[in-house]
Amino acid sequence: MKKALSMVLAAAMAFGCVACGSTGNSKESTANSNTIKIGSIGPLTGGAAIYGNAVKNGAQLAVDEINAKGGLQFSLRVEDDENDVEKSINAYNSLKDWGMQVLLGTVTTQPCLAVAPETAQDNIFLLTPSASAPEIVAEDNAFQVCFTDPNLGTAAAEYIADHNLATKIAIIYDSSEAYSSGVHDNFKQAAAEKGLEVLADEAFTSDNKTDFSVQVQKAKNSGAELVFLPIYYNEANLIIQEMNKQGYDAAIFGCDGLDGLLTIKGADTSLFEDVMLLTPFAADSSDELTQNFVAKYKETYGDTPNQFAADAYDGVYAIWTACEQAGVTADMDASDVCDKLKEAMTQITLNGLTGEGMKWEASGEVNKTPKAVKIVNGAYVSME
Amino acid sequence: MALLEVMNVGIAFGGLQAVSQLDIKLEKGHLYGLIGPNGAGKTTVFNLLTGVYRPTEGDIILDEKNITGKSPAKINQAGIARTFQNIRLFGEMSVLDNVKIGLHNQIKYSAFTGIFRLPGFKEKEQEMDYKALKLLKIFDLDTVAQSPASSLPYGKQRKLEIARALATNPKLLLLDEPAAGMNPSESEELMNTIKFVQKEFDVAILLIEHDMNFVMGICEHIYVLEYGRIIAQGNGESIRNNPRVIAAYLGGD
Amino acid sequence: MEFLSYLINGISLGSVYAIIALGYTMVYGIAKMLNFAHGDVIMVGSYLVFIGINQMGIPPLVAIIISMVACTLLGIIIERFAYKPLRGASSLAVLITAIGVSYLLQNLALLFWGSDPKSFTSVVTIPPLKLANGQLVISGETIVTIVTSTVIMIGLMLFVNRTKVGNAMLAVSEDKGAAQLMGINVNYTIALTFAIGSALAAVAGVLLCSAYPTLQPTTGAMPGIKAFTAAVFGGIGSIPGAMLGGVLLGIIEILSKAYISTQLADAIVFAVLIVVLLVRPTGLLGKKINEKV
Amino acid sequence: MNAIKNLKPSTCNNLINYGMVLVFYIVVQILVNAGVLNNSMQGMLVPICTYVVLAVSLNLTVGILGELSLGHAGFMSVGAFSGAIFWMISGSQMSPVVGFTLAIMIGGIFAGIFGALIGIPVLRLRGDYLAIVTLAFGEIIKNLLNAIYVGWDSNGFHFSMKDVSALGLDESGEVIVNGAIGITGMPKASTFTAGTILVIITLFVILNLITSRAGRAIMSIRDNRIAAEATGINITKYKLMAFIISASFAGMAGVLYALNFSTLAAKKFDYNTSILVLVFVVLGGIGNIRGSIIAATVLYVLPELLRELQDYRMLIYAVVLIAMMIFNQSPQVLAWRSNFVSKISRSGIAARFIKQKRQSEEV
Repeated sequence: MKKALSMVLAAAMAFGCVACGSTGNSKESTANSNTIKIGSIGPLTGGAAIYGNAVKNGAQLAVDEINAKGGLQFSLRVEDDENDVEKSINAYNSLKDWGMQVLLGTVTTQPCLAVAPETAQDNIFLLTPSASAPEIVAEDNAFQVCFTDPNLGTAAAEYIADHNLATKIAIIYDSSEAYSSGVHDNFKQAAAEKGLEVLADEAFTSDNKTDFSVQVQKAKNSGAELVFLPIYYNEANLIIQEMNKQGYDAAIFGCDGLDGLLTIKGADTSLFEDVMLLTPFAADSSDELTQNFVAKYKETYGDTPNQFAADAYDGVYAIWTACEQAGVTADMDASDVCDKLKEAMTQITLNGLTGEGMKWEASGEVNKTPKAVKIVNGAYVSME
Repeated sequence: MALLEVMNVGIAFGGLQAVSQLDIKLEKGHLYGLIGPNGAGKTTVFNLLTGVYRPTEGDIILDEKNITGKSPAKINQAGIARTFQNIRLFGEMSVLDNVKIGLHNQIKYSAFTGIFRLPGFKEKEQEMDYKALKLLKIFDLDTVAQSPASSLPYGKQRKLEIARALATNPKLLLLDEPAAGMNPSESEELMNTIKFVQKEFDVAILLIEHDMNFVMGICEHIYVLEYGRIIAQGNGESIRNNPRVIAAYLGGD
Repeated sequence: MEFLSYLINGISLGSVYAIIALGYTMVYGIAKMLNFAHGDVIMVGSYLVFIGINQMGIPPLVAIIISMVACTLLGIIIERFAYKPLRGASSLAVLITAIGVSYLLQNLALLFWGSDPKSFTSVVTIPPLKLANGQLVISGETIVTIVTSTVIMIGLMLFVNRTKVGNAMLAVSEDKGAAQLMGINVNYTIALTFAIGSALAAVAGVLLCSAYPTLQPTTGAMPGIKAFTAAVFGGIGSIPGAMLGGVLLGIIEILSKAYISTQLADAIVFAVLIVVLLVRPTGLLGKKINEKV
Repeated sequence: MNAIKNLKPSTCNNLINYGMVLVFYIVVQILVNAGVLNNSMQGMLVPICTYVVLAVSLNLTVGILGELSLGHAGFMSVGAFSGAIFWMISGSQMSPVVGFTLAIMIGGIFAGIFGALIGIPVLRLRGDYLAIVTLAFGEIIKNLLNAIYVGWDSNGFHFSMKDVSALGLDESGEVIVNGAIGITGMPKASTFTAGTILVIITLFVILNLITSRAGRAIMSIRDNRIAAEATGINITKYKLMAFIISASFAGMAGVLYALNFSTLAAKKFDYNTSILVLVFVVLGGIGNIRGSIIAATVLYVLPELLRELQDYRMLIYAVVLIAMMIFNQSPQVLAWRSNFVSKISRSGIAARFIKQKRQSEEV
């Protein structure tokens, strides 16, 4: 028995070694001279895995569609970074070894802040689907598909003020998340300018994001009429349930991070009625592009896509459009591709899932306006 | 003035009075025995003398200095070294290093000197090695100086403990059952070694031992402990014939 | 009134910690190992209940029982293949292996069930208790969690102290070798401990996810650490200590969130733990260890 | 004379450790210059140095002092942040060598101070209780760093626990640490050469410590605390010494790590990182410094090599980790292994081989 056990273990170790050994082989087999290699980096495991996997799936759908068209061919490789700076740099280096010509990523903000300077140094084109800090696009090789945090925060405050949704406001945000605290800071500033009163400003951290009883109670006691949630939908779900439990009936306003609420498996969506959010993408939007995408996504991955998947899908199409525009071919090296793409990016217009007629500034920011939607009968309804 | 004076020392654990009214007087350079039936509190006396336990009453004076309530390390530095009933060696370290730890407070250099190998390091280390090996030789352990302490046979481990204790240059050496688990010939040999050590190092020795031949064989003065009290003291002959001692050992009253 | 309300929230959170800590302390008390994978067994148990109720439409109670059985089996399998070979090795080796098991369970869950968070539907149907004109609300989940953890605590204490098997466990925890000599099957006893601990994990998982209805492969990690802290707080190995530690930890966490800072709540909780251990080095109800010299 | 001869094995052992590091360094340099080493490997060089320093320094606490610490990442983060803040303010304007060296020293000193602050009260706890306190300490540090805002302007430092606007910086001011987002836009400074030098310094200090008077005192506490006390060892002093040295090297490793990336956030320094380093120490062999070096290198590279497995990567890593623990630590497997080895050596070919070897040695 002891021997048998040891053999099993030895076999497991051997498998590990074989796995290592296989690295070299498959690298060569993926090398194909007439495809452009798009690398992507995001958390595929760990606490933030949902975002990385959505990007992976969304991007893969777009790549498959483009490849089916004939013409310019893409091959996509997504590496895991566990939402960690160090692993993200490792993933980036690994993609460089693979021969990556364009980087679609990284998915999360913190790693992207570290990877972006590397790409600038290597002159590799970077288009992040979802990392939203403005510092990411500081260099001219970097572009974003999503909104930047200041944009969203300001837009949210203005929308609330201009449409007289409320004047007494409570904020609950994730202070350990760059996206959330970025939107929060800008919202607060804009709210002050617009004469909105922030009565409660409560933070939580990524280590302590299951119990929201205190934050909700403080918001409730402050008498705020509207709770602003610049956070992701999973925590929002918990907060909304807690509000319901405490019988706190305030309006809820969020940003694109809330998109996905309706897709949470097992959630009681009746609680999400009247939640308002600023989002560029709505999975049940009626336009043909979105419906096609959602149907395909569901068919392939058995899931409703969220905004990350949509951003990634648009990202791949943006790269494709820019490549066509600039006449990029697969035999160019990454640096040449980058030079061509960064010029072409500012010239293209993209009708994507996350915006009609998207254009990019030379600064790297995308020019699109967030749409305000409200959840009515379990579906998004445009507010204006 | 005696080397060690224990005056009216007692200790209670919760409600249990383990040792009480302990009076012991040890003179420089002599050999003493501490005997008594199992559970009489002999090891507790050692623990009191070496600071493992803090006495709840009384005073312990070593060489005119009051050491009552001092930490074990301080008491060792003041001049009391001991061995343990259940051997406590530094098992993963070599035999030589065990003794060198005993020399820790005898030959000193700073950690800084050690890390950067400053002048003095080499001489001090060599001095330590020399002294340690000399000690090991007395106990016939110099041939195994580099082996891990835990690999030694039982008898040698006991000897190594004594060597380590001696290395701290004590005025008083406490030996807790040094001959436990030894056969008569080993026991005999150890007896001779202890006598030799006592003369060579001019150290007072107090030992706990169950082997009466051993105790009677080397101890000049014997204390008998029962229920945490000294019930008799004197030379071997007087103890052997003391009716209270006989009663204590035979269990009669 | 506000304070009372926070206090109730604290007890509610604390009772969830307590029920996880009971499993921790049980395994530590008997097998003398820190089972860092306990939080992940909780996660697996919760997924099983979620799938049972939401995807297969099984009645909640049946789903919970199935999940308990499955977790028990899982606990036995983990013990058999990962921990038992290391019996006799250093406790650190076992600790690292437990961490390996924790990674393994998380990544298996990721593969099987995906990374998207599930919203757990509370299995509790008891209506919330409203006091003082509805200003104080005690949720049904809180009531059920407190009652369940108290029942489990008492049950475990009776089991360990009053039954033959329980006494065998105590014997094993004191001295494995001696227990073996007394005719106790040590391997069986330790496996049984894991079985019980894992069954408790399934219950804890259901209650955790009913109170805080979200479910991801990493759901068990942080509550696991907190519950471990709670168990140490109360004196690890002590069954009532785990309960006390859990509840106190929950109260401290909520009160520091409410009156000091929501961001620094964890820091405060851990700081209190350090202070408690400095004053009472073996936790609130832990046994004092006297080394024999 | 005899004594000096006897000392040799440990000196020899130490030389092997340094040699191993130097050979690795030289081989890597040759490969880099020949253009053979891929980006992925090159990118891992500085982190490998970081983790080697971390593992070796943690081994001082766990293996040599014999106390379990689960908060090593906490000391690492103290060093990382203090070094990086210095680097942001003035270090990067100095000459690279001076600025970097100062940053490393500052990181080491601050981490050492924290080591003393935490060590003085808690080192009287033992075993699992000490472990949980170090874990708690690591979490506290992370939590505080997550909520701290640091700015710098003509008036000097500004701190806040609230947000950036509470810093009240004047026009010349810049935000250095922005709460949970941490430090961004940092000029990178760490190189493999610097990392290797730090590894060698760490080895030098820790190996020399172990083979000196103080090191023996530390090990005696591990082997038998009560006997050490009875032999006159000042337990508190030497426990604290080991703990502080361990912490300050963790701090230096933190600086090396921080300056290898352009951003630095507190999130990285959670108990997972502490445990990762502990895994290196345990798998390399508790108290075995060379084992720590090798385990840190191999286990750091392993998950990167497993990238090819995509979704199964971390799963396989977990299985390999468990398997390696059992293979290296299980009493039964160890017995089976030694049995197996002796069986082989008893079999004909091996026996002949050994005989031949012996003969050739005799000649």
